[in-house]
Amino acid sequence: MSKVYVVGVGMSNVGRFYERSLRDLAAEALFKAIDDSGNLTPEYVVVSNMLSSQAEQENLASLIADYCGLRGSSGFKVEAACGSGGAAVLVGYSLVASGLAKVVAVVGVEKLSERTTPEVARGLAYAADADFELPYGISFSGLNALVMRYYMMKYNVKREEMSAWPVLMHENGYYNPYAHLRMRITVDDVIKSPVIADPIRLLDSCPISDGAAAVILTSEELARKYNDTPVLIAGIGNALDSTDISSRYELDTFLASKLSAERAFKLAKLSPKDVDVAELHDAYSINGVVTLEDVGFAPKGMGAKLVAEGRFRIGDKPVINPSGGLKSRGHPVGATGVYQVCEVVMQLRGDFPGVKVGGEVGLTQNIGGVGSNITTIILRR
Amino acid sequence: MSKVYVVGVGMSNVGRFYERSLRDLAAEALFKAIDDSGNLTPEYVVVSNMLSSQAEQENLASLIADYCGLRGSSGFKVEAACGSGGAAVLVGYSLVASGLAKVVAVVGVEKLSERTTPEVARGLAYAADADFELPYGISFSGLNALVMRYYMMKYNVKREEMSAWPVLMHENGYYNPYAHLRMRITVDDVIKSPVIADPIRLLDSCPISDGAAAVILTSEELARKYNDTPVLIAGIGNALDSTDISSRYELDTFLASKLSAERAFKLAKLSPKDVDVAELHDAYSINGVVTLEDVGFAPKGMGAKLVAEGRFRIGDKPVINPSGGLKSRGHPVGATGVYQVCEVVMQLRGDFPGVKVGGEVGLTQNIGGVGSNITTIILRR
Amino acid sequence: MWRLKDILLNLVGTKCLNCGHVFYPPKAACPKCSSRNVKKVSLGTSGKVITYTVVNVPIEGFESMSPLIIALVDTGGGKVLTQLTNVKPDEVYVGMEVEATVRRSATTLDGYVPYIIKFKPKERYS
Amino acid sequence: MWRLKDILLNLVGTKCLNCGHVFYPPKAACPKCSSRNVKKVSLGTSGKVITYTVVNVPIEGFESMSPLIIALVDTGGGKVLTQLTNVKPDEVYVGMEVEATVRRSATTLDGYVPYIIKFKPKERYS
Ligand SMILES: [Zn+2]
Ligand SMILES: [Zn+2]
Repeated sequence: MSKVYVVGVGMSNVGRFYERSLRDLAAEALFKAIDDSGNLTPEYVVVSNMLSSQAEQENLASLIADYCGLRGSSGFKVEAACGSGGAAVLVGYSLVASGLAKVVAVVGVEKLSERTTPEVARGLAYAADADFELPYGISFSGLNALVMRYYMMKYNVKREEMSAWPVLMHENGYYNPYAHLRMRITVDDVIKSPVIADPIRLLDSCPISDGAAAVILTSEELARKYNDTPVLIAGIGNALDSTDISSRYELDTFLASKLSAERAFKLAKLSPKDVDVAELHDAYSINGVVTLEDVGFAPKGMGAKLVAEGRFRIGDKPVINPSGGLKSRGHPVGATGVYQVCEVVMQLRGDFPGVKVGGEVGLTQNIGGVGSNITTIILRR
Repeated sequence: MSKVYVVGVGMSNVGRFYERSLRDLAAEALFKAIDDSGNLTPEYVVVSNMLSSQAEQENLASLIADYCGLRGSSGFKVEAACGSGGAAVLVGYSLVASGLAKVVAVVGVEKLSERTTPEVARGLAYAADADFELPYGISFSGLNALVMRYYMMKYNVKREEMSAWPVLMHENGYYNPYAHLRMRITVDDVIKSPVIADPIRLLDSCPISDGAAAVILTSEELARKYNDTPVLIAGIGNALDSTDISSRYELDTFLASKLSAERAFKLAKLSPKDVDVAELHDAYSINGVVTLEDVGFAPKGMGAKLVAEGRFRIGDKPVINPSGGLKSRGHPVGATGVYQVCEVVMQLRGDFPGVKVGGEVGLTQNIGGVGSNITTIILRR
Repeated sequence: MWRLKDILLNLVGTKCLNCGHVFYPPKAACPKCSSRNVKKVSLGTSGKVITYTVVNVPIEGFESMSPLIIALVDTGGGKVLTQLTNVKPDEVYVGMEVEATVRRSATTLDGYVPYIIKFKPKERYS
Repeated sequence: MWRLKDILLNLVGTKCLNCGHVFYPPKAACPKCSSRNVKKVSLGTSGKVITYTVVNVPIEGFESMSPLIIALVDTGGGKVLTQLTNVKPDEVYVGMEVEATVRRSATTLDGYVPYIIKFKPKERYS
């Protein structure tokens, strides 16, 4: 298979930007990524987004490409709920690896701040089963809460241990200038924060954010020619599980996390112990903990306990979520997977402007639904 | 570039199926395609759809794959408004050509019959510019009507000449057992039908339909092994134009139709004169006529006149829309581009159950928006 | 929604005739063995709570029903995502025995009021 | 929608400072030459109808304003998709001179009433 490199990254700040439009955020990220690549011109613009339908806008590839002076290029949107960004990078990878394109831009963007919280909560539930789950009024937080209670009971994990995750995230995100929530918190803050969907508390939950991120992907030939710091996509894999939670085999593990990671590691000829830095998808503390185990960084049932014991912070291998993760960097839904790739690429290049890890091998994992669509990407300097 | 073959096709009937669900229609098409392929198991399920958000369902790849017994496979949704199907086939092509997958299913599906006509009309307008066009209340018919009036004035095309398109479509679709509207019509019927958006009349317009279609794509090695009648994807190309109509350079031509066709022909090392059969995207008579010209089957301004003179029907080269096109087969929005590929593959194999063309080379063109996202595919026996 | 009435009101799942696996919601093929040789089966009307949550921050349309108690109930036949009713949030526990009852859901965004199966605590002496 | 108020009410387009091309709606780079060296420009307040339609089948939310007359107007500066007002459907023609006026649009699905520029026939003697 032809090699594919990331040669440009660009991000907008993550936050709530009432005065900015979706196309405006996308342009900021795309222009930064093009500039970072040494001014390569994308032949394809692959857009990832989940909920622009709430603003009555589809057809985003055309909208964004033309807004950015790329009329006549090719493109389309890729959607996999909150996992849209990772899936779009996989599509970009395949466009370059197949030879269909030499230069591909993947642009993740989400803009929800014009909608109310119940509207956005209902929109996020479109990742669940509209026929068999939505009629029960279950929110996305609620679905993850079912997993969290089950996991904590099965492995006898204490509330204090679960709380170590968000504390570490905010410690990291405090130094990330792009992050949505830049403040330090304590275990006590987490335990005393309001209950959203028992046992999930406010400080177990990521904020829903606006934001855009973009990467420029290219072939080996152009990567070497135009760029001093190309980062190889060494492995990539995606896996699906049921949309509904009722028919899952296990509640304390994400089958799609395991399968997508195995596929990515196999392609990269690497294993979890080779990873120096990873960005995992912690929409809720429980997602971070479960996927830490499913990717292979912690034994089953030990994820939260190991974080509480001080593992996975700067100096350890791997370092998890030096960006602050979804919890602190924020969760611009359809853009999150692209943010993760930008962040890990910058870590491997050494120019991430927050907590710096360095290293040779990085990993990102982006989740759609309650583990129903997951993409894992392995990056190598 | 590795060769990619279509080795299985499957379609549901096109129509309004109040009693059937999106997943049910998708399963019918996917199972038929898998059976037709000689029972290959898809590693990827790429879904194309535009408006499932109106039924509050996203994350369709997970939903459909798991409903069809493919838990643990990979996938995501591809969206390019009404051009989603063609774009999804392009993505499926790149997954196989890159070596990421050996067997890919592309499943197009749309289910809108539970929504009212104004709701669906508003949804279709999400393909236009939500900030600068939607506030004016322009419908998708209205946008195409602006093009139709401009074209007819510029090239002095008579209402009678424009009406030859839908008459031919219904003549062809009458024999297509999958078609939504199976009745013959006359030029007089068209001219006397109600005005939807002047000058577009009811019988210039396609019906909005429910339906699902699927194709199985695979590599050369597997295609030869499992299938007696593989059809090669000889060329494929996509192009974007502005989402808005205001900033277009020309109103009487679709830049993206031209560019995507040029890209597909270049890859296939073929030209328009080589094409035996084509399925074009006639959401309105004017789209059929304009793209007939832009693809290279008719000189500019002559499309409608040539149809009125009797060109492009059975016996001619190329034959256009033996399925009946969007006008008669129907327009299951996000599935339409996949239907076109199924139909042309069956024409080249000789087993299409309606008007039979035969021949060596076929073409499909699928349009999103008012020519803002277009995919052209060239198929070869 | 009316399309789903029978399925939602009778708790119909699917049984794989190839490997015997039973699952809900119903699917056209078995997730375990991919067989299309499946049939609809009734999941039964009582079961035990496997896990649950109390949703304090409702999604659009469910504001007036908040807080919602949502549980995953194992009916023996299969697991079902459902709402619990006739019970207070702090009375629910994992392992609680519950039985099915028909209740109305929130009005859908297009104005339809679906009736669905919820579960209530099992009445032991009645 | 309020975010767009100034742009919609002042008919602001973009001019490319590299190649001179003017276009509407505004974009961050030039469609012709891809230059990001662009600036906002006012498109002017009068123009001519290039093409038009009368929409009899309205989209959701515009039922009460139906039939709508939609036109593409060339202001000299750029082309603008707009509604025509103060005119009957059968009085409109290609080449008609029109001028800008502020009117309300239909209530958006979230209850906001945007004011937008529409065009009316140019008054010659006033
Ligand atoms: Zn089975
Ligand atoms: Zn320019």
